[in-house]
Amino acid sequence: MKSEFTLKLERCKGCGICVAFCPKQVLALDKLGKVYVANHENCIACGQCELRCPDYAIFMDKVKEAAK
Amino acid sequence: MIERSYEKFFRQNRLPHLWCPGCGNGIGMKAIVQAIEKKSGWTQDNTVIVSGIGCSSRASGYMDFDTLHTAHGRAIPFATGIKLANPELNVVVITGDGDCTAIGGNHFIHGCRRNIDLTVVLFNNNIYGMTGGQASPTTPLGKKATTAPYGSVDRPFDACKLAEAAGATYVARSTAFHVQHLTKMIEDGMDNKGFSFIEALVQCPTAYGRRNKIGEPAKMMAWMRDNAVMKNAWDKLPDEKKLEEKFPIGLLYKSEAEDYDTAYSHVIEIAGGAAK
Amino acid sequence: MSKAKLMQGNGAIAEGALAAGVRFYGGYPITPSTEIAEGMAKMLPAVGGIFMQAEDEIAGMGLVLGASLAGKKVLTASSGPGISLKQELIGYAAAAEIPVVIVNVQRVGPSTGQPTAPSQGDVMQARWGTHGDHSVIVLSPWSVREAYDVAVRSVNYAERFRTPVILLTDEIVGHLRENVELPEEIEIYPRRTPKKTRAEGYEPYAPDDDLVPNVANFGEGYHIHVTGLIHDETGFPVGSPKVTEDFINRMHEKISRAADEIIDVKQDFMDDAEFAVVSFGGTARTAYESVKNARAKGIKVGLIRLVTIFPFADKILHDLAGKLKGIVVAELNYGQIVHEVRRAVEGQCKVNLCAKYNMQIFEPEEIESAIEEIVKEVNG
Amino acid sequence: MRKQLRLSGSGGQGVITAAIILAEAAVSEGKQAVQSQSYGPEARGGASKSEVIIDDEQIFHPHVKNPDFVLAMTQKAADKYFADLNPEGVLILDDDLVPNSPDFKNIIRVPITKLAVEKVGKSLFANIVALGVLVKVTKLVDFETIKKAVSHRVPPHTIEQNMNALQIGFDSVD
Repeated sequence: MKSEFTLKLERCKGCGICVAFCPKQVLALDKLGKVYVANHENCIACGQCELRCPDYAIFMDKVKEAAK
Repeated sequence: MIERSYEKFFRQNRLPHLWCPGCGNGIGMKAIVQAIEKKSGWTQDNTVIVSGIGCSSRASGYMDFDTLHTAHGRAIPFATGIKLANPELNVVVITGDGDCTAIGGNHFIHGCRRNIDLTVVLFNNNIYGMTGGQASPTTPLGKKATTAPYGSVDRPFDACKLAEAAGATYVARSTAFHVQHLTKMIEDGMDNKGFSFIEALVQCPTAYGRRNKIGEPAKMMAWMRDNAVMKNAWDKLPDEKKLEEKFPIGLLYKSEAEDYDTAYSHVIEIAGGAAK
Repeated sequence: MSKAKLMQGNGAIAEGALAAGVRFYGGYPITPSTEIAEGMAKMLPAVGGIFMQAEDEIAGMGLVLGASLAGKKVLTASSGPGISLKQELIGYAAAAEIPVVIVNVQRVGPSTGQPTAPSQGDVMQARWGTHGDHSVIVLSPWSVREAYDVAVRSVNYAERFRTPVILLTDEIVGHLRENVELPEEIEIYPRRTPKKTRAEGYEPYAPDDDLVPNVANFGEGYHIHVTGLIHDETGFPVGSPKVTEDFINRMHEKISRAADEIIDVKQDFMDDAEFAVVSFGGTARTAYESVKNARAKGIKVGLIRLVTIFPFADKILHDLAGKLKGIVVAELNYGQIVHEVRRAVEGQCKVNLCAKYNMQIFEPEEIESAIEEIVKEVNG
Repeated sequence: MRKQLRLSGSGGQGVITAAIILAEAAVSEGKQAVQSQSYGPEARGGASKSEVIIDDEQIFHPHVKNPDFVLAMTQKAADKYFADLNPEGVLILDDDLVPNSPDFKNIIRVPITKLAVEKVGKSLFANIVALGVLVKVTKLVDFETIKKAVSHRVPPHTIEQNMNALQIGFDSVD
């Protein structure tokens, strides 16, 4: 994994912005409309999701491969 | 996870904020605190956030500074009073399109004229969001609002051109899609000693997008991505290509002029009050 | 050589405000108040203060409220049309408890009315001009010297009670020049300061023992939030019935509790009076002559002069009315204070209105006739 | 000793300034004085009137009822304001600007504006010439006092001309 996600779900309003702007379809909304990491292995750690989250609910930290 | 450093600028006990799912105001607010974070000398103790009334203006309540949620349209006069009374303070105004260009339009142009050292960030969502979608002075022609059910026939303002013409010394525009760019525009505005105006286009999916069938928040942001043209490219664009919904973003105007505090300090000197 | 000098009422207000510590003025020029702005424009920078001519009356209020929050003592002045525009932010000052003094040099209204002619037609506007159940203190001087004193008191009350104070004068006093000797020393009420640190759980809108909050100035590290929305002690808006009711109660009680101290009613020739004239501001000067003239004719009449108009002197008038046969209320309007007087008197004696609203001030004979009239009506 | 004066004319003739200076002079001599004014709906142009009451005792009602002295610098002002003059009072008229004397016993005609133009150089000084006349006629303040009061009010570089204007006015009546 290149990334580690932290989700503050109490802040997530399920707007779908992070899902839409993820270039690798890593994220999705669950049945309750909250974000979850659906395809973590595809993540390229670009950070577009965190960048545009209007609710400060999703945080992406890059992970060095060596640290695994 | 490492806690994001800008989180300290939020009143944590007041989050999550009240803005609708997908509202661009949250992005704009984060851009402001990230810009403040980059400014050396700007602290939570010497920075005041002033807002008017409307969705945008709720931002002040979430930000951990001295904050002032004023009356509709009046943020700039209040901010001016604060700045003049204590020039040591950094004063940021958060306003909306109705707040700034309709009911507060006169204060806006006179703030520009006087070149008061304020950083004014306009969250422009083209609509009165808080009250359910009435037309604002930046609602585009033909777009629908509850008070323009057949489409708006009122010609919209270009708030940046207005600011420039009125005497602002720093004028920039960005969007909720271009987050880093927006942050940079705000940051540069904070560097300008004078009236700095930054228009941030933000999406209002609830009261504007839905009524005008633009669709999801992300689609509104994609529209920003597809229609915003960086100023340099815009200037090279032939007129026939400046079509439809295209608009320039970036630093649109900058000039040098004495700010009001400095100008008035000369008055105090002449009047003999400098030592007092 | 006398120490007295000729001074205009508007000038005395500017001087008094300056002496009381005002260091910021924001406003828009309007007849007949403009001399106050002009005086401040000249005097403030000379003491390191700031004068700004606003783009409109609303901005004038916004400027002074911002400056007040940043720690300055502030003043703005206007007249009828301008005061109407300022009402929005007078309400804000009441709700957010921001010290501010607003001078209204009354002229004939409604609307543009008669710009240079005297009137006292804004009395009820001063009390209830802005929307909602707001608090306010209203003071009205009758002379140039008293205009100075009332300006000092207005600034002190604004600071002490953290409330808008309306200095309600009129064109008569505002433009009158007369000899005054200004006091060498005055009492000044300082800006209230927080009694707790942030770490100790400081809440900007937590009331002190006198029900007035010690709101910190901006820039002192308290990170306070100020809003015109109904808020709790933290300063943040709350949509609760109880918080709303408590807030409105406290806003009124902080003033009503100190009412005896704030209320200033002057009495002349009242010791053996059977009748009285109630008046205020410039009209009271004429009423004084009328009362003297009526006394010379053998009528036992006195003058009750309201320096404090609001909070209204309910108790004083109620008690006096118990000993009186009749009251004439002389006011330069269609009849405003008369209703307050009747309310306070509660039918204990007859209350007649002596009104005038034709651009002219009263002549002593007019109020004298009203006195003679009420004597006839009561005594037959 | 209450004395009531009314100075009247049209906007720009300086009657209000003259009244203020007269009141200032009285105050500096330890007397009580009130000065009030009225003009048309706007602050400039139109009719202009200023009143001064001087007394040893405190003055309450600030308006002049039956003036002891009226200065009229226009025909219109003269016609309007002589009516309530104290019958023993004095009506002072600008000789050229008020061609028709109202029907009143004590009238003093002085070519005030003409004196200002011809002897001081500008009609601007007419109000100070008038002040000189008033001081002489009313005997309310000392001539030295009025000189001081005028020099406090006017721009420093015009003091000489103003002193001249005062003297000309003062000397123009017996």
